[in-house]
Amino acid sequence: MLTFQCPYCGVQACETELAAGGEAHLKRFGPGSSDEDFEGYLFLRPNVKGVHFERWRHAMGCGKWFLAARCTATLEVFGTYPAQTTEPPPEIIAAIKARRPDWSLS
Amino acid sequence: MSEGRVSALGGAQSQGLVNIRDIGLQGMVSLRADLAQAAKAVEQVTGVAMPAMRAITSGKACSVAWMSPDEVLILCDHAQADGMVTALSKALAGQHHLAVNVSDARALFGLSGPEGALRDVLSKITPADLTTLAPGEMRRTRLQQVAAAIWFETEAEARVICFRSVARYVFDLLAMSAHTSGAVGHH
Amino acid sequence: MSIRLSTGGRLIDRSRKIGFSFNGKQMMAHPGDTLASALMANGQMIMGRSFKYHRPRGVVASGAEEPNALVNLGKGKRHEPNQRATLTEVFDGLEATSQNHWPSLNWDIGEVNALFARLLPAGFYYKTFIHPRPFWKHVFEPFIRQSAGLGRAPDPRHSDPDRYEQFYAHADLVIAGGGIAGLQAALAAGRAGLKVILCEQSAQWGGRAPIDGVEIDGQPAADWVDAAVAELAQMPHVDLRLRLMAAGVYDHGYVIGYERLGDHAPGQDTPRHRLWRIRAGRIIAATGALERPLSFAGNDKPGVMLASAMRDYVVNWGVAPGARTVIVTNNDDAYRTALALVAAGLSVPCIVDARPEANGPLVQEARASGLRVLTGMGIASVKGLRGVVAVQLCAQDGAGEVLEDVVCDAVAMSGGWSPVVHLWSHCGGKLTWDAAGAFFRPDHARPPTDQKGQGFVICAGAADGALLADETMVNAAKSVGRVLAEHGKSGAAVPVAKAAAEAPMQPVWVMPAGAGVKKRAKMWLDFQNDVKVSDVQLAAREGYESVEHTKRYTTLGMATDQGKLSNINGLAVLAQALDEDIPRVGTTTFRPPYTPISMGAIAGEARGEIFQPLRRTPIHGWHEENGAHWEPVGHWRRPYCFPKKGESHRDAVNREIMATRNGVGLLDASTLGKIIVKGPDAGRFLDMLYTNMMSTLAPGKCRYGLMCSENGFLIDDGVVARLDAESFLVHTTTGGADRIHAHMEDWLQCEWWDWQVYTANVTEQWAQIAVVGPKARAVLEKLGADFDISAAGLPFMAWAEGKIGGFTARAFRISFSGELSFEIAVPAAQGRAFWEALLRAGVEFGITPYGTEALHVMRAEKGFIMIGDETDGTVIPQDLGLAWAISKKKGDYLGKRAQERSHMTDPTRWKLVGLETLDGSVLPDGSYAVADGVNANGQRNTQGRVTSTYFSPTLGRGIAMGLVLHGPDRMGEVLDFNTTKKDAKGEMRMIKARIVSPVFFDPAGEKQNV
Amino acid sequence: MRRYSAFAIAREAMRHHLGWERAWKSPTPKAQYDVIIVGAGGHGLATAYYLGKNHGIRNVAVIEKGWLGGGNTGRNTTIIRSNYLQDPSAAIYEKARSLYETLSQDLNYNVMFSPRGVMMLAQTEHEIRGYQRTAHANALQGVATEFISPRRVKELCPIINIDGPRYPVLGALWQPRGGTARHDAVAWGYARACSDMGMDIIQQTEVTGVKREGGRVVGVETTKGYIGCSKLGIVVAGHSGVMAERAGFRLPIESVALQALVSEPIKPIMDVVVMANTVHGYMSQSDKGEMVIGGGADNYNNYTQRGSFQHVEETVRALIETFPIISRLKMLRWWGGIVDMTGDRSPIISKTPVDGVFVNCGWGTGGFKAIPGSGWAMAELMAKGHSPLADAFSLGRFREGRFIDESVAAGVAH
Ligand SMILES: Cc1cc2nc3c(=O)[nH]c(=O)nc-3n(C[C@H](O)[C@H](O)[C@H](O)COP(=O)(O)OP(=O)(O)OC[C@H]3O[C@@H](n4cnc5c(N)ncnc54)[C@H](O)[C@@H]3O)c2cc1C
Ligand SMILES: NC(=O)c1ccc[n+]([C@@H]2O[C@H](COP(=O)([O-])OP(=O)(O)OC[C@H]3O[C@@H](n4cnc5c(N)ncnc54)[C@H](O)[C@@H]3O)[C@@H](O)[C@H]2O)c1
Ligand SMILES: Cc1cc2nc3c(=O)[nH]c(=O)nc-3n(C[C@H](O)[C@H](O)[C@H](O)COP(=O)(O)O)c2cc1C
Ligand SMILES: [Zn+2]
Repeated sequence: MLTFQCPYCGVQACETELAAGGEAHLKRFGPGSSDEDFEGYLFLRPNVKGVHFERWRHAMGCGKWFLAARCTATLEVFGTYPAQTTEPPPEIIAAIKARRPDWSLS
Repeated sequence: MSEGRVSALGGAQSQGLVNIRDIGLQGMVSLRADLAQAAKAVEQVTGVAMPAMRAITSGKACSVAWMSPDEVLILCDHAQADGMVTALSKALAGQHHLAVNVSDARALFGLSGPEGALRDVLSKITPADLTTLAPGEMRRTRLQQVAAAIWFETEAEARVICFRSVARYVFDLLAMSAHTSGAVGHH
Repeated sequence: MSIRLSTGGRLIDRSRKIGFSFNGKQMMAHPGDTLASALMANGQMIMGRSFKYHRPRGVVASGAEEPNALVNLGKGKRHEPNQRATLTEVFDGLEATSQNHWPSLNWDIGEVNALFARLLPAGFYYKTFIHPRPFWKHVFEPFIRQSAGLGRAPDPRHSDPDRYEQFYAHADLVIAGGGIAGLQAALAAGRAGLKVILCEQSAQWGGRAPIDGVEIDGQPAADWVDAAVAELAQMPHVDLRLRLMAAGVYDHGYVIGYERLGDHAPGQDTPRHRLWRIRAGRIIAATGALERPLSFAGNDKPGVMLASAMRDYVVNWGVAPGARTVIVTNNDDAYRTALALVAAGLSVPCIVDARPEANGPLVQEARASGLRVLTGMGIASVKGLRGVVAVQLCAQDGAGEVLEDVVCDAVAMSGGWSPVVHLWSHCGGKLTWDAAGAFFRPDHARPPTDQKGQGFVICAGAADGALLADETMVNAAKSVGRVLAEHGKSGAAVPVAKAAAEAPMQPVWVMPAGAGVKKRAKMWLDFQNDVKVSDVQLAAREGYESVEHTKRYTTLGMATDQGKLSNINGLAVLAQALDEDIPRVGTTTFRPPYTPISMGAIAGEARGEIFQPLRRTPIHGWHEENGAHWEPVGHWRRPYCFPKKGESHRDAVNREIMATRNGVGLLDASTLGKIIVKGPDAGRFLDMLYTNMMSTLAPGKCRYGLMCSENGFLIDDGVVARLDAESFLVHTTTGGADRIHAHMEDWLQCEWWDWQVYTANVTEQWAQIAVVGPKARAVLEKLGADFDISAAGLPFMAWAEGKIGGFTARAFRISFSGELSFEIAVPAAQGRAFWEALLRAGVEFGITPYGTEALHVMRAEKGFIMIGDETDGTVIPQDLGLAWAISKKKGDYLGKRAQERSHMTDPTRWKLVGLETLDGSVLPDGSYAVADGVNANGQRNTQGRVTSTYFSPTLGRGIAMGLVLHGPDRMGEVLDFNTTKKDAKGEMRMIKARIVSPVFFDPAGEKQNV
Repeated sequence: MRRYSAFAIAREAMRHHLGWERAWKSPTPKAQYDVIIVGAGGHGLATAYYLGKNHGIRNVAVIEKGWLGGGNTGRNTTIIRSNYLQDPSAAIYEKARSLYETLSQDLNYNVMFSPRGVMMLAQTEHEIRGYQRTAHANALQGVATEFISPRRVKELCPIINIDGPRYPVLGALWQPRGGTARHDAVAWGYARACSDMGMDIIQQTEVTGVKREGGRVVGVETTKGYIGCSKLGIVVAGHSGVMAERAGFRLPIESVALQALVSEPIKPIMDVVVMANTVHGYMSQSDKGEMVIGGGADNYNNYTQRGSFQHVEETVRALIETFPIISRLKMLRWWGGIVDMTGDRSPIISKTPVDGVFVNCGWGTGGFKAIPGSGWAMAELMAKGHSPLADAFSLGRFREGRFIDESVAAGVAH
């Protein structure tokens, strides 16, 4: 039963107030992209057992999408941040490294 | 013509640990905009200062509730809502925004009773932490299976907004939670 | 025979009597009794039958760990099986019956299973019943099923008459367990100002200490407990709850609690159970420890009981299972039972202690009071059929040669204690083996971790392995101190608890140690599931070596007590059989709930009317009053048709269609999604969302559009109206309103966040009513509109706003039926009034409300697709002849790239066509067009399928749409469609249908464009 | 290996059961195998079994990081049916179902296949149409199903409330020879048969790396050292993503928790398996008497074998609505498993970008029923490079857009 702090409205939201949205920071490939890139964008997932960047929507709340860094093996949450980013911000990376010294952004 | 205007439950009431009533027609305008930029216009039209995050502030005729970083909900007289939309659009001319009358899309309930009972009854159906919810703050959350917003007007009076189509569900949920033999005594 | 003692019983009120019945026999109890103590007081020692061998069983424990004394409780609608007698508080009029036997508790045919016990070792069913094949389903399985299963279910004709509810709470600290450890932790945390919930599963505070003669701060434990509870009750930020069990611990500090409000007080109209959903900062599990049985031959006989339980019955309820009790133990604590029995005037012929020596203070006290203490000894067997008549003693380290028979009618056994680590373990807390105490206790270095990666469950007191009262208190102080430190607070002075010191225990896993195979086949580990020492050893022998394999092969620990008594003994036996260390063998997984909780509580209030939200349109009430036959559509309920008295649904639909086609019909279309999309980039955004071009739509006009997922499949369709230069009103399907709004916000917030677009879902702001048919305009004219609604002023695919009949309205000239049609939106608060105004105005035109089925048939007659019928998540617009709605000019839209993939451009994709049976009949729903031959897997080849099929009253015959291989190129061809019926020869019956245009009615659109 | 029979039990009973042999050996790994299968769940063990039985490949090791059968095979709700809509699905599930019919005899191990019948309730007009479509498809696929009336539903399962106020039962898709089997026994029976063929089942050994030379697999690193192989089958369900990464490629898979629960055992009240997809719940009664109930899946990535409460809540609500009788039963135990969900919710049985490495995964919430058929197809694919049952389930379909989407008719896939 996860909780996340919504970075938009500050509420510590219960999982039941949120909707999960899969992996974060996917780069969209549209017309003109190769079959490989398109398949990768739409389907292929690292599905890591460990640090995972993902999307959540505060659906039963402010309605905003936000991103989270979470460990899929322990369910620890390293931090949440706005969806309007193309990569994890430095403070999130630092928070992860503080807890998982061996981890690096691949 | 206001002929045949009815609120979702036509003023239904229920008595129990707390009393629950359909407040009736309530004007509501949803405004989406850059709130900082829109603050002046909002104050000018509603007479209420732009609320801070999660706050609901009230003036003489209106209340303004913070809904999200780019949305407020203005509560006003039902008959005034359309005028409010026009006034906002005028005041915000040139600024990207969306003002729309949503009065009839919602239902508004009033809950009155002892403070502890109010919080207990609501806590049977919402995961939000009501212990810390003070008057002046609005919490958007869920009431069991549907979305809703809750706030306390005073310690003895709470408000619940939900969508019109599920008004009956929310009313029934509240009424059952307020059943006199279901006191909790937690808050 | 068990008896009520003339003195003692701290929990019962001897001044009052209440009546209850067991198997129809009237009995008396005192308030404060549990069903178990009350039955014993009435001389009823046998309370149930075991699962596999149907052995007669008495109560062995006094709490949640009880495996034997399970009864059916209540009758009729309120019947409940498998209720633990030890947890059931007796109330006046309680009715209980015993279970899992036939014909009676005392004489059970199933007992013959026990005679064949040797043929029924662990896992025997995997090795037999293999031949002949049909016998498994028809003979063996029904037999096994009948003899398994314990209690009987309630009467299926009734639903549960009780009420249930949930409660969400938030606390800094949840403390599970109201023994001295839990109380002390609560005091410390409460005094420090933390928000605390202290819950105790039973009906009284104090746990074991008041029974065990513990002193705290110089006063009897019971007094200290009373004072502690009184102080806590004064603290507003501490919530004290009896009868509330912490059932499970979940990630991020979530606790599920199970509060029993009505079980002990039926008739008070309270909710029966309340499910607590608590978000806790920290959880202290002060859940105590459970005593373990000893494994000796005949240890399952009625009258053999845990030593602590026997003490509980004597001290708490003033009942004793027998007059002469032999104590058998491997530790000092059981001596307390001996002393308590003696103090109650009962006889203890001897204490059999498996340890070579026993000299602790309690032992000395026992000796001093004249009790016979035999060390290095064990029980070789228990004699007696339906109870205990004697025990045979032997040397613990021998093979079981009988040294002496001791006449007795009860046995109190103690194999040591195991901390209750369930709550620690539910979320992954790890355990460590404590060799001195021979138990697993929490490994503090590996706690379950929360959202911050911090340990969030802390065991306190006996649950942390601090069994002796003085240690318990010190441990509890330390445990709560860790929580307080996190809040920057420190604990208060630690109360000093005093109890008699104890000499070390000595693990005894099998008694006697050298018992032969025959004896081991009579030593029960899991009482309820009839798992014996020999079964675990068999599992090990056969290679089911993992403790998890052993569990599943033997069913050890899988009964309703979840192995609270048996797990540690079982895995110790397994470790011995494998010649492994116990910690290497490890435990099975602890899973919630701690003890079973009712399904009713889990579902909470969600039953009957509020099982799910039922969404109602503003006109719902009218439909209800006018006899609508409903159809669920998502959480909405829409009228399927409005049958008149005596009219079939089919006839009603046909009537509604004909009335609409020939006159005017009325449809409540309020459920259609309505989303405003506004901003400088709104057009650009809609161009990405729809396959066709929306930015070019002129204000005042409407356009039909298709939306695809990024994966290319059609997900929604609907009409877009341009409101003004910057604003569009998007109509979606009923199911699409929330989904498509979320889809828009997703793309706007997460991909195109620099685009200036706002959306608002205004679906429920408007009641929308379709006025449809050749006389539609006449009805509106009758009502009176203050804007031009003429064919020229408001042409097909335009919209306008103004007043109609005095109602503020928007009128959209769109048609899903092929008729002249106005979809009119008015504010929801006036929806019903407007609907009724239309009905009044339409009387002279024969206006007829119609439902979803008429809507579907009419759209099919026109060849319009329906999301969910023509589409199913695998269909792309190109399949549906909708290429005209796919812009070739746009460089991009959601789904465009996906539609370029090889399979999506494959010319052999099935395409939409109309279908007409040769005989005019209606094709079956979902029928397939067969093709010649079979595929590589032997399946009949196909070349198409029916997507929608109806009887058209307009045309007087069946019409259908379908997807067919090269369909549009095969007009006029006849295909065979399958049915699920067989002909006389046993062959699948086929129906012939011709491929035709999907537009069956008014192909030129003459009726709608007027 | 000595055979199991009633006679064998009687014989051993005379000896107090001291004479039973091990069901499977506990070997030390050899240096090199023809085939290594990673994962001793049902699918991995069945693959090994049919490699030996159908293709004579017996120099095989099955490597398991925990205890065999301890993954999803040991924690599923045991529903077996083949009333699938799409041809490739119906083919492989029906193959599996028909193999289940004789599996106890084939393996000489009673897996308690119980063809008691599976019904999927139709509670909306839309569901009726969906199931009628499936019935028509099944008729052509050789799968015996039938669309039945509410009255027949009530006859087959009297405890259903067919007049539920909210979603009355409008009919059902009925597969009379669907049913259940004893899940653990399926794994154990295959393991015993594999061991008997001389294959090595190596438990408590994790495969930690895949060694490749020139784009081809040559062996695996394990927690017990390096082991060579010519072909590698990755059959690790919820851990497919993790193993794929070790083998150097990505899969269209996400791992999520799926939950299940059992009630306390009661006397038989239900002889069939019922799935109610509109309200999201399904239930059957085990031979021991528990009501076996499937909960929903989380929709976020999770490797903990624990799930979230609301899914169980939703399921139990749904089932009380459908079977009011269970309101007063108690939940005994509740657990989770990590299931592997693909982009189209259908499985993958395929070659991979690495030569000699094959993958079988993506069974998600519904692969127990497929075990024999999947093992059959995977063995054929690994032995011959091609299998008609597996062809449609290749990885290439995601690139081509050739999805096998079952959710279109039924919604769920258990
Ligand atoms: C709650 C639940 C209910 C379900 N209900 C049904 C149902 O009713 N009907 C149905 O048909 N299906 C059902 N399923 C799905 C079904 O259980 C699975 O699809 C099926 O069991 C998968 O089998 P498997 O052999 O592929 O995987 P598993 O049984 O999970 O086996 C995979 C094995 O691989 C091992 N492994 C992983 N990584 C490594 C490594 N690196 N090295 C060595 N070994 C490794 C694991 O330990 C595991 O033992 C359900 C699943 C769950 C969780
Ligand atoms: N001498 C021995 O060998 C020995 C052994 C064990 C215990 N003890 C005695 O036991 C006492 C230990 O005190 P303690 O407070 O640690 O334990 P306790 O057993 O006295 O109290 C634990 C309490 O927790 C409750 N509980 C258990 N699980 C629960 C749950 N999930 N939810 C709610 N309540 C739950 C129990 O009903 C009980 O009242 C001391 O008096 C000690 O002397 C002695
Ligand atoms: C079909 C089925 C029936 C089960 N019946 C029982 C049961 O009667 N008693 C029990 O304790 N557990 C039962 N379980 C649950 C298992 O004990 C166990 O929780 C599950 O296999 C998951 O393993 P884990 O909890 O060890 O992780 C059953 C599981 C399944 C799949
Ligand atoms: Zn938020």
